[in-house]
Amino acid sequence: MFRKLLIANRGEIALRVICACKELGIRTVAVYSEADRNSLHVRFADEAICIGPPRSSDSYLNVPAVISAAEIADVDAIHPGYGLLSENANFAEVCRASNIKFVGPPPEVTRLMGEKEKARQAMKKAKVPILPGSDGVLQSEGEASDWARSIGFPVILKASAGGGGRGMRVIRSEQELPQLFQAAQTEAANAFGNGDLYLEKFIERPRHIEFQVLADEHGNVISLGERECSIQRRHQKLIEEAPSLQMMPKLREEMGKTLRRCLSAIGYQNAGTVEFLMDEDGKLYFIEMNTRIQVEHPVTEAVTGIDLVKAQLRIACGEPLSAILPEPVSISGHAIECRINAEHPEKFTPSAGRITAFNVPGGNGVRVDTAQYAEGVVPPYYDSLIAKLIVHGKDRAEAMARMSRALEMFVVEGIHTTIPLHRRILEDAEFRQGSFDTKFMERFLARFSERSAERPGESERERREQQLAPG
Amino acid sequence: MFRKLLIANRGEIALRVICACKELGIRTVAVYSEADRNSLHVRFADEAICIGPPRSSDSYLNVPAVISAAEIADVDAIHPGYGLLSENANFAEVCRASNIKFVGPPPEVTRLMGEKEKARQAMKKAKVPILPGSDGVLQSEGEASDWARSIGFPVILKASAGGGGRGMRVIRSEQELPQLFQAAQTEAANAFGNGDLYLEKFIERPRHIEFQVLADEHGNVISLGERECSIQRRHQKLIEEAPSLQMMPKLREEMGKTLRRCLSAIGYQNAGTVEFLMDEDGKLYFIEMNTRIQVEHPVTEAVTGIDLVKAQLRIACGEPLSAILPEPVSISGHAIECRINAEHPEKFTPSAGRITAFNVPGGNGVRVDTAQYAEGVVPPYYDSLIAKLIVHGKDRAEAMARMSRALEMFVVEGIHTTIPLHRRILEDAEFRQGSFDTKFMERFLARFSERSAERPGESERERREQQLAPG
Amino acid sequence: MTPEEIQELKELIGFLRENRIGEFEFERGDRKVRVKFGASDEGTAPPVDWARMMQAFGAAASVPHHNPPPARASAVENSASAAPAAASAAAVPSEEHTADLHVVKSPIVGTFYDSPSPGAAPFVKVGDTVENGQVLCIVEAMKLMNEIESDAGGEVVRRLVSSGQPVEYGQPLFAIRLR
Amino acid sequence: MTPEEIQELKELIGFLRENRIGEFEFERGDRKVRVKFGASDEGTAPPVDWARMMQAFGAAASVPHHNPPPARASAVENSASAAPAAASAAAVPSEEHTADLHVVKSPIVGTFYDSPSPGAAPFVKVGDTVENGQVLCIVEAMKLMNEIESDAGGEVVRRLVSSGQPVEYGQPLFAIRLR
Repeated sequence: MFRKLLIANRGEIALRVICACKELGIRTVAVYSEADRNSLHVRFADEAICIGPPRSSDSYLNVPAVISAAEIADVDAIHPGYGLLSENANFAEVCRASNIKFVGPPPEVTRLMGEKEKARQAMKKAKVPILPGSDGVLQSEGEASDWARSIGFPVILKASAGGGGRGMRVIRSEQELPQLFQAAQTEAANAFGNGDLYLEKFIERPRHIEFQVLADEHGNVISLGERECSIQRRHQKLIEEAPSLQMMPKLREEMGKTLRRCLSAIGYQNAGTVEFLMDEDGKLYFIEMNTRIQVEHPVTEAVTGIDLVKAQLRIACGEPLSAILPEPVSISGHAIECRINAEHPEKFTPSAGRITAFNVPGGNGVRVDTAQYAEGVVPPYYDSLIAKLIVHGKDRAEAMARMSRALEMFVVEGIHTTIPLHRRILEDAEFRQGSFDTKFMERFLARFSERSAERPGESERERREQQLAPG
Repeated sequence: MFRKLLIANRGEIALRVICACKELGIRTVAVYSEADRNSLHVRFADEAICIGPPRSSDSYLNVPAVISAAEIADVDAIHPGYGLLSENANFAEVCRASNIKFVGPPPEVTRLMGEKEKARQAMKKAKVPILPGSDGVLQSEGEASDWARSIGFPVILKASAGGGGRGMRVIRSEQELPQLFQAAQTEAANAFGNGDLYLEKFIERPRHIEFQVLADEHGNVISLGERECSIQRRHQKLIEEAPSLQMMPKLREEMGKTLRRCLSAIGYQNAGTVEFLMDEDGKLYFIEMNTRIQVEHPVTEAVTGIDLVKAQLRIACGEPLSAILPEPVSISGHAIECRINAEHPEKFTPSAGRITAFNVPGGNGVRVDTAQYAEGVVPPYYDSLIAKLIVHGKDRAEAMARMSRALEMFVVEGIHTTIPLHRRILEDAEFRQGSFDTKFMERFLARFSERSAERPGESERERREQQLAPG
Repeated sequence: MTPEEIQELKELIGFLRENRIGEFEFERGDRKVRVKFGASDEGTAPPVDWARMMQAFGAAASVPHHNPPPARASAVENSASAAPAAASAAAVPSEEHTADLHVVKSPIVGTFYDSPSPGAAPFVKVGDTVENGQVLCIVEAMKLMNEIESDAGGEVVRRLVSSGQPVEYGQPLFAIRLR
Repeated sequence: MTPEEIQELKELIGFLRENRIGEFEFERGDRKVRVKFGASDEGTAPPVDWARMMQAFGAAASVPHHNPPPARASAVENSASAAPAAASAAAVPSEEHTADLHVVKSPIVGTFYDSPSPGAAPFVKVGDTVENGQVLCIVEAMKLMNEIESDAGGEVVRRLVSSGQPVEYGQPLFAIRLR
């Protein structure tokens, strides 16, 4: 096992890696910006090195500073966490050149997966289903019609140069096509000076489903099942679950085999997440791969009993999967994670500042991953995630009940958090029923503003309750 | 399910019951003494009623006050927690008379199990192994010899009137018996004015092993396996584990069947714990039964995935075990619990006072049950348990590593706690090896004072470290 | 607050006023002082009414354990019907001069009744003069009617709970102006 | 508040008034003071002597981010060999008059060298007078030798790290008495 490891990250994930290292007997080196001097990752690491001023670009994203810290601390390995340098292939290359083990896939694989179209083609080649669409620009309405027929309606036309919805048209039948093609082309030409269009399968109510994989350095790959991440706002996940209610054991097993074959062929190593859209019929379409540990990895840990960060470290040390996971993987119970952000629960404005009271929930089936504490400070320079609240229950009903009571017992004062938002989502009938999709939050927030308009006192009372709550 | 329940307890177990109730949708009523006005069980219950001044005898043990609170709050049921009124059969009877469901066995069963000799005979009748011994007072040296031969050496002679070791003799062979019998008789007569002796099997290095059982109100009983509770100081458990390294699956299964038969015959209901001594050959001998939830129930919850307090409530509502535990019980991984007491870690003197910083560990596989918080007060009136730290890992090695890092990350300032003691126990070779017995703490503390004498600076440094640790 | 603290506070406030401080906060450990003066009064400073100020500061201090912790307030709010009105402590007449008021508290948990039987005249009414040891009310607990006697003599100036209402241990029942 | 504290406070407020401060906050450890003066009392505003004020209040405030949190102290203690001596900030000569001392800090993480090559004479010695922009030392990072220039002119009164020692970002390297 590594003797000493540097964590090139901050916040809860830095502390998460420190916990894993402590359990494996690895000495830890934290790096920190001047804004994080009193952070818990600095507090609990064996050593800590200040690498720059508060701004990420001058500290956590400053490759020479991080590498230099690794060199003066004389570490064997660097764990990049998520975000920051975790998917930066150049950083992984510098680590390699500096003879420091980067805990993650080789830079070549990270680079491949970072180029979306190349990644799509690599997946397609390995028979992983991708969202069907035209091969590049449509030359004519007739070609659009051919593609649409082969893919099946509905399809969506998109402007090659586009964005922001302009030049986009959903086409639900053959008859609509000629007219909508013309309209989209004209709109695209007007908006972007370029009328080029392409076409893709359109999913009305997609779910975001992702598979957690582990790959050792000997060509062995295993899938640890899926996570349901459809509860998002502006592509930011808010709540994640495992398993997905929509996933049949047969499909899970098939996908496991497919991913195993595909990632083995690509030469994938370490932990990774393969993201899919699921259509209304339960079919999956590859979107992209994240070549790092994810924020939401604890829900998979809860239902499989596997410590993913420890697995990452053991893989990076060269251990084979057969040693790390001697027993067959099985999914037991249901887990839910709520991301507690330092944000206003209705306006979503970031809420940096000093935390005056911080009381985390505990008890049966409750896990909290956080680097915050009473009198801790949420600096304005970084992302707003301050804690992850994860619950595990024998089924989704128990997990939801547990999450509700844990949210109720999670007291944060001094800043705004998304706790009240999560409490309302957990009470929402559509969420409870489980038949949601990535458009859920739009509908939920619309419902909420309607309700607030009807009962203007309520959100005020909730806000007051939150403020009143003592430590 | 119950509509509303009163928790006749305080501290972490009161909060534990509140959590279970919240998850089951039961409204909760806390009762509290004037010393506990700012306690978290008061904070998180739906209602709270002050029932008396700080002293337990005037508040938590005051049956009329508790019942009166239950009546004015109009509850369906009372959960007694552990300690306090939990094994008070009279209280259970008053509950019944007041038409309030007592969450526990019927008073008759509690009363039977409360009378140790009757309990022993009931168990013996049901073929549960009890510690073999003479039936009452030995009439002669010859009778002693007969009993000793039938039980097998070593045996121990004890003074019927005795205590404090006087009149006690361990006899390891037939030859020793005549001389030691005379010596014991003389000593007992001198010490107590009564030379009556009785004889029991002597276990040199006993382990304390207990079985968790659940019984519904329809005659069904199930055993959820054992807990290892040999790490005790003066009969106070400090660390508990599940499963026991000494328990073979075959014995566990046999004991499960025996207990099932026995407790069904007795008419046992709700959760209970059957305590045994285990001898060097792995044989078990019944000591006593606790007719309530135990402090250490979370280790069983961790390895079985069963929520014992929720099971208690469902049983008390009349649900059959088949509905509560639809799947076969299986033991997975290993769990350890450390009892964090507000005590000096070396002198064991109670340390009441205001907690100035309280940072609980989190992350994968860590559970904390506590009713304490930063700025909370540990009153001097009650027991010193302020938190239970429970970890779960895939095996004992992972659980120990996890416990060590969790203890390291558990920060309590303002009072003394047993955290430093637990850290040292976790580092102890005998503990790590797992081949200990109920005499472990004596040996450990002796080793520790020797080491301290050799390196006088060490405990000072540890103390200083504890004080330095920030929140 | 102790008399010394009050003296300190007087000096502090005088000093702050002299210097025309608008707001002042001081914190050390668990002690906090925050002072904010009212809208500018140019000119002469009228003497501070200390008694009034003490009341403002110290309603809490006089019966500290009857201030429910913040959360209890909401708990009670959520369950106004059945819970004993722990919050009713707030009903202690803070606007009156509390210095010579004695509060009779419930020695047991139960249900408060103001008269010996339904329809009967109440034991005491506001305005009555009562003796030490005189029965003021009944608190029923476990079907037993417990007569609650006054532990002071004086004029009943306030009854703090209504008949039939549940009361907890230590809950204020009557305010009596001592003779 | 203790009498000493009240005296201090009086002086502080006098000082704030003199300098026509509108609002003032100070915090150190568990002590906090916040003062906000009332609406403008006319008159001219003399310039604030901030340097004096900072000295009065804040040895800590002058290089606040070099105070390691308590835990770091022990972490460093546990790993004295390899960790950059974050605690060495404590070595800044607090007993001297720090007001006219300027601390040159490391702008990068790396290894400190006092001379251009092993065995060569150091760039500067204690007692030397240096110019703004003069090279003081080298910090090696990722095999690159980075010359660190003085950002002030004056006399070198202290070198705060030894050659070959790892340094972190912002770590004090030299104390210079300003001319």
